[in-house]
Amino acid sequence: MVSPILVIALTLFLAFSIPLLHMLSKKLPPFVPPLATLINLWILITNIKHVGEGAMLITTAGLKPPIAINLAIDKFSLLFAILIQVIGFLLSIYYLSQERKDMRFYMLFLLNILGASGIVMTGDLFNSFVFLEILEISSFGLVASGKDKKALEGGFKYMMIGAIGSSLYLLGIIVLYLSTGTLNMAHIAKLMPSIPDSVKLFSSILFLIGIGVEVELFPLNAWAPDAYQGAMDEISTQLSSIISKTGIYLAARIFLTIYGGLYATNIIFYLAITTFIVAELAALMQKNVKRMLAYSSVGQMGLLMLILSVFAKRGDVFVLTTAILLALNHAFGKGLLFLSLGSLTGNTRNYDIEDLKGAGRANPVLGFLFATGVLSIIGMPIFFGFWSKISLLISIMKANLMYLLALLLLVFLVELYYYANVIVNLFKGEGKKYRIGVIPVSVMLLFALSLIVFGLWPHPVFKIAQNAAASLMERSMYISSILGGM
Amino acid sequence: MAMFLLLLIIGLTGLLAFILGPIKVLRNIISLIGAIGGLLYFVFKIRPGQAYALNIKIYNVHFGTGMSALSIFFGIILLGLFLIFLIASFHEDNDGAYYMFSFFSLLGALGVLFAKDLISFFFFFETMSLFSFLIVLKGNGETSHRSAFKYVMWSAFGAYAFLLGTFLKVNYTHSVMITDISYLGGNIKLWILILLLTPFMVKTALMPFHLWAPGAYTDSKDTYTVFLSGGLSKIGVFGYFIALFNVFSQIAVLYPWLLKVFAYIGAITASLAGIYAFMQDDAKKLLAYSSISQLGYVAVGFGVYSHFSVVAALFHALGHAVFESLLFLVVAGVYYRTKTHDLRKMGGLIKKMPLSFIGLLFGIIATSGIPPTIGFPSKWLLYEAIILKNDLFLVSLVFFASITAFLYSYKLIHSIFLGKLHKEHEHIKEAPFGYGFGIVVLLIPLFVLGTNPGIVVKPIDYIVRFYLKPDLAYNLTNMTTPLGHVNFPAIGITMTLLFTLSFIIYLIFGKSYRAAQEDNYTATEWIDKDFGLHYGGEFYGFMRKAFGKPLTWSFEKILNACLKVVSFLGEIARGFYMGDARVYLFYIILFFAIIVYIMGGKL
Amino acid sequence: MKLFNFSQSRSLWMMHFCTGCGAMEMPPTMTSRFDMERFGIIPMATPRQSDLLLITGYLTIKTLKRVVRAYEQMPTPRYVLGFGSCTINGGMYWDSYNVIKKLELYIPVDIYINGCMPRPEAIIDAFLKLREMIAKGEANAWKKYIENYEWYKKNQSEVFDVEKWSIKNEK
Amino acid sequence: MSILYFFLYLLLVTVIGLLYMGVARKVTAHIQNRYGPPIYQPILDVLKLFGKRHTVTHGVMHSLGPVIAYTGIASTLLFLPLGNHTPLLHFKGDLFVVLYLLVVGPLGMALGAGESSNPNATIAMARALSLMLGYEIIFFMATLPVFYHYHTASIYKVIQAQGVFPHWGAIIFPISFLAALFALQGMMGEKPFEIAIAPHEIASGPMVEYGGKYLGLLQLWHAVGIIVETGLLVDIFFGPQNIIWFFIGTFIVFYVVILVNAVMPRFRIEQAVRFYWGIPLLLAILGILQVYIWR
Repeated sequence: MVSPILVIALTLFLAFSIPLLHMLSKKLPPFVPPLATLINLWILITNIKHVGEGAMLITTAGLKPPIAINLAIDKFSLLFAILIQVIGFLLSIYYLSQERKDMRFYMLFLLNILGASGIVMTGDLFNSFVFLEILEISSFGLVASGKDKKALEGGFKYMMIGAIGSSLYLLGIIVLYLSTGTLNMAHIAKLMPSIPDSVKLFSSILFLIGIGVEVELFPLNAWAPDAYQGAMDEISTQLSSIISKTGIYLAARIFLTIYGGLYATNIIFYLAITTFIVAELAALMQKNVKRMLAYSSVGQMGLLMLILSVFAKRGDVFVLTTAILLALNHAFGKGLLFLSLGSLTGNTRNYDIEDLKGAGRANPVLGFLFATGVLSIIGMPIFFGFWSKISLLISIMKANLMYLLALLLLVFLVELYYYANVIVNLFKGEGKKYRIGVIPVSVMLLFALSLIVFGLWPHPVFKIAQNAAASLMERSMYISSILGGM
Repeated sequence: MAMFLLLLIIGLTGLLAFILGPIKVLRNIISLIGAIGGLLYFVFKIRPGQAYALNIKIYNVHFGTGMSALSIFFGIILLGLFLIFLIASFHEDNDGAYYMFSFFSLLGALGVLFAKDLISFFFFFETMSLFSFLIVLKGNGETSHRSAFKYVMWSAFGAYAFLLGTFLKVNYTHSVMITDISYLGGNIKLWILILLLTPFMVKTALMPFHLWAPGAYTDSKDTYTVFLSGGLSKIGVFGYFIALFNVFSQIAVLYPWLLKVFAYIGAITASLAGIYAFMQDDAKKLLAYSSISQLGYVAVGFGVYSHFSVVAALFHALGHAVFESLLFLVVAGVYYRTKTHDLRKMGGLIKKMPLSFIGLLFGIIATSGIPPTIGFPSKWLLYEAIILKNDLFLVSLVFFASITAFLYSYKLIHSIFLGKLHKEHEHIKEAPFGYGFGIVVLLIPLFVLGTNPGIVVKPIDYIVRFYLKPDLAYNLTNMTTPLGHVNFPAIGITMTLLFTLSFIIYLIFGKSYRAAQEDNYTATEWIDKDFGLHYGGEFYGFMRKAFGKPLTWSFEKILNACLKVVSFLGEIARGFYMGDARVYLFYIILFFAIIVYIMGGKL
Repeated sequence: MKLFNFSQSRSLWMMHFCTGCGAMEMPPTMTSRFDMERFGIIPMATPRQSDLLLITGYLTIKTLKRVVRAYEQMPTPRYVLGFGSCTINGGMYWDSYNVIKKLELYIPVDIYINGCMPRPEAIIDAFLKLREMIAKGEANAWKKYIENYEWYKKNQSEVFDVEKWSIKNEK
Repeated sequence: MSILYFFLYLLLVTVIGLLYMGVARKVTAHIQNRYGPPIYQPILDVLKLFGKRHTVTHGVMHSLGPVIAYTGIASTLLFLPLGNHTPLLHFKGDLFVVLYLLVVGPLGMALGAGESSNPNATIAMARALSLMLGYEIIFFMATLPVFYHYHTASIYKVIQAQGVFPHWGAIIFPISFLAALFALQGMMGEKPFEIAIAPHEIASGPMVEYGGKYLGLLQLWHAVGIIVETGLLVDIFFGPQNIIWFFIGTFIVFYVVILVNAVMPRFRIEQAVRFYWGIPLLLAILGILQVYIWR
């Protein structure tokens, strides 16, 4: 067994070794991220069988919780950690084929992965804030690393709002710490019944805003379209596939594990619905495909939050499973969309829908990839998205929210409208042909194939998601496995 | 298991066809083997009452033919038409993906036939819609993207309505299987029924839901239209049957008015689509409207809801599969040679493409419902059924629709085959083998079933008898209803005899010689050889004056108004994200303030 | 054969090619005063249905082309009735440069009516004469046209472009 | 034996039909203050047309058109009882068979006329078919109450069910009968619904390229058509008649039609269609309402 703490340590080490390697040879830095993520992946996979019912505890400095800094990994976090490494690995492979960037870019990238993995693995609330800061700051850098003004603008907006969000998050931690005297998640969770209601409520509102920025909830998500649009395509992938998923993880962990249910559930519920509808409507009128995808991303995140709040209303392992399925579908589908969109525009950063005309017909492989992403996101059968969407609807039906079901179906129609418009546009008339390398295509094909294969045979993914959901649901198990018999 | 294997065969063949895409010969052979194998497997292995459940963790996908022999009835239509489409499509310039998509759409359609639970029904229905959408998208028309877009939107509209209905049903009955819901209390069962019916109304293009059909039929590749119109629309018919009989068996008792509405929608669709059809100048568009019109009869048959009206509806569905495919196939063959669908640019092709002409001739005869072809028995049954249901206005409307059939049929055959041959078509040949094969094959059931409808009425009756009290007496050649009686071969034999007689009269008198193309009575004026004598454009132009306004009515206008509202909402939503960083900060502060205000009491 | 001739004689469908002033005399012939329908003679709209080509008055070169064309479009047996002096010798247009003088040179004529103008009585009389001829099988001008096709064509080609105007049917 | 009977029957009806046409011409002539041709004139015309030596054809369909037309109308005749007199086939098909067989004739002629690449013919066919949109539906709706009332679709049973004079369909359903008369005028293509033929405008329309034996066959078609169309009306509205009275009945109906024909001008096509969708349609609907109320 290799300790998962190495994931963090190694990534950190490799990230800071990049400048040194850069001195040795200018060709080396691009190869560091794939190496790091691959090793991480290996470490995590070897740990799969060690993660049992509750959470696996990894302590540092030989101290036991609730005092020390520690990692607490259950199946839910492991799933997200693996997801992050997989997508990180694929993306870093993708970077190999791109023109070489400044070495600081690779550093930021690795730090980003580090932050994300840290968040999903840590068992300490303050630690999670530290990792969140690492994640956010590196993301600002990554978003702003694009070549044009838009990137800077997006990065700036993201930073402004992200900073406020994380400070409110910190405030929430402080409030909890004041009333419990501990920062260990499991411990706080255990002490939760003893905290006065007003403190609970206040801290949960602070967390809601802090995390709400990250998961792009309705009034807090104004940065998202600009950041997605401004960032380079791969960074957009990272935003939608890694960073926002981390936000979802955080939301689930804090609200479900620590609070044992959503406080202000109704607010989140309605906010999530509003997020979804507003984002889809905004996407409907969008002529810029990338911004459209950004809005759609926001909408999907709204859907995820919606399903979490539905779970909070009526606990059912199936609903959580659905949330995970949705997250997976969105991570792969949207990632694929951003990547292939970049190639379809020939990396010209001109995303106007009119200029994409015929691009899919001229580049059938890219067209296929983009179409796969779209079809999976809108939940067409034989793609993985179908199962996640069906599960979503089943969950909502189980929660007996038939009007919501009808509303969602209506909005799905809107979603289909703009997506179908793009698809149709891609395949009409004659477009420009672009040359793309083998590596990017194979990376994208991996994304696409995973969507199709698991669409045709969703059994294994269901199983994994179900296990992860079960472990997230077993709050007492989590607490007892961390704190022992305390 | 057999059903699952069949789907697997079809799917794998599609995949192979895609992989072998560049090697044309091999690809064609593989797909042919797959299609023929599928048909044979279907005929020999699939039996009523088989069932199979496929477990994918959360759902069990239930396959089965237990519903009735209906699945088998439609399955044979689908696979047969697919084979015909496939053979003809080899003449077109298609890539591997095209074949994969078409195989997958077939797979979806077959899956729908086999599905026993509503979610797998939806799964396969969506699969079918998706891949037929992709094929329409690959079509050769200038506007194929627009049509494909409409197609997918309408399909999705229907599918989502179906999904909502499904979940309502599951919510109230706690069963995902296709089971009866008529015992449910309240009006919820009505909503479920209507929602479940929506996709089939879309698929068969009933009037408010028909807007996708003309475009999709026109702009998909010619040979695929054969399958799309003849084959896939049958899924809609199948769906009606399932929804009306398996899901809601008590409809005639509980909501007779709904049936009436349904029947009238069908009749109005048949009439209006007929009128639109004869105003078209594009061969495929004309046929598309004709297809819509013909499927209107099917809806009428279901709406009348008596034993032999349903028999008529199913028989007409079969007939539609035969003659509409025949018509589309002929037009496809003509397009293959002339590269046009425009009725104004063709004419006189009878001299060059006699087999196609024969195909089209009998196709339109069947479409118009003239005996002794396959179009007649169903229409006859339908009329009698409606009169027995005491609805004389409905029967008049249906009759009106069948008159419009004469109009568009004649326009079609005249503009393509009769009249003056165009100069640029002087050297074209008969349509190649694939088309000819399909035409000949389709002509067989056209006549055999037209004179011996008992062959098919027997299995249909066996299906329908289970649900409705039988009051139709029939054998191979005769049918008797409480109103009347027909001996189908008698009509055929009489006509043949009298034709022989008239032909003899024609032969014994006088000689005739062949007039040259330009030898016409033109008020004795000399005309140039290339002079456009062909009367193709504005064929029923004067009807614009007679009908006036109704021809300009369109459901599309209502739809556009709805879209405007949605876009307005979209503009508002987009406006939210148009600020700069300060505005966004303001949002957060405002949000914080509001939440604290709302929650303030609890703090 | 005889039956056919008889019925042909009793049922003459006429195409009146009204080129000149003679057309004026046709309405009274058709309507209640003289009523030619009682002899089975009715005007027809197209040469395909007609048995009798009635040419009233002078023929310019321009109209001659059309007359020949109409004549050739009629099914056989077909009959031609020259109406008025102009068809016989040009009548009052005897010295006109663009009026043909003798119709006979271009298409075979079964019977002429002299006069300028001939009265309806004369027309009816001609009809009856023609009727007798047909019944007896004497009105065979149409055969002449087939037999002497070359000769007629030659004559026609002297006044207009036969190549362009003639109909090339597969006989 | 029965085949021989068929032929004789056909011949008889054809000849009677031709005589009707002669009468029509005679009557029209008398209305116009002329003598008119002898009544047997159409027979002479047909004989003459068959006697033509050389006729032009424009192709196979052009030749077969009249053949199909005659086939269609003759088949219809064999399914139509003439009053009490019944042809062998009348019980093998009912009203709908007759209605659909009636269309074969126009269709055959349309196909033939179409092939002649003469725009006049095609325009005429377009008009004829459009006119069908007017009269067919009226005729159908006008006959429906009768069939509905007696609860059968068999023409023979309807005839028998009506009974003697005061129980005739025409007397029980006067409104429908009137509507049917309107429809018949268009069905027979007489003025004011003569737009499809319109000799002065489009050179006799569908027949523009037909001469000789083709036109002869078309004349026969027309002759049988007269009997079938008027006979249908007589059967449905005039109750059981023996064959003599049947023909008298058809003659009376036909006489009305030609009287109207003789004094009427012509509608334009859209006027004709619109006309049918006015008063006649209203009458037909009233007729249906009558039977609804009555039952």
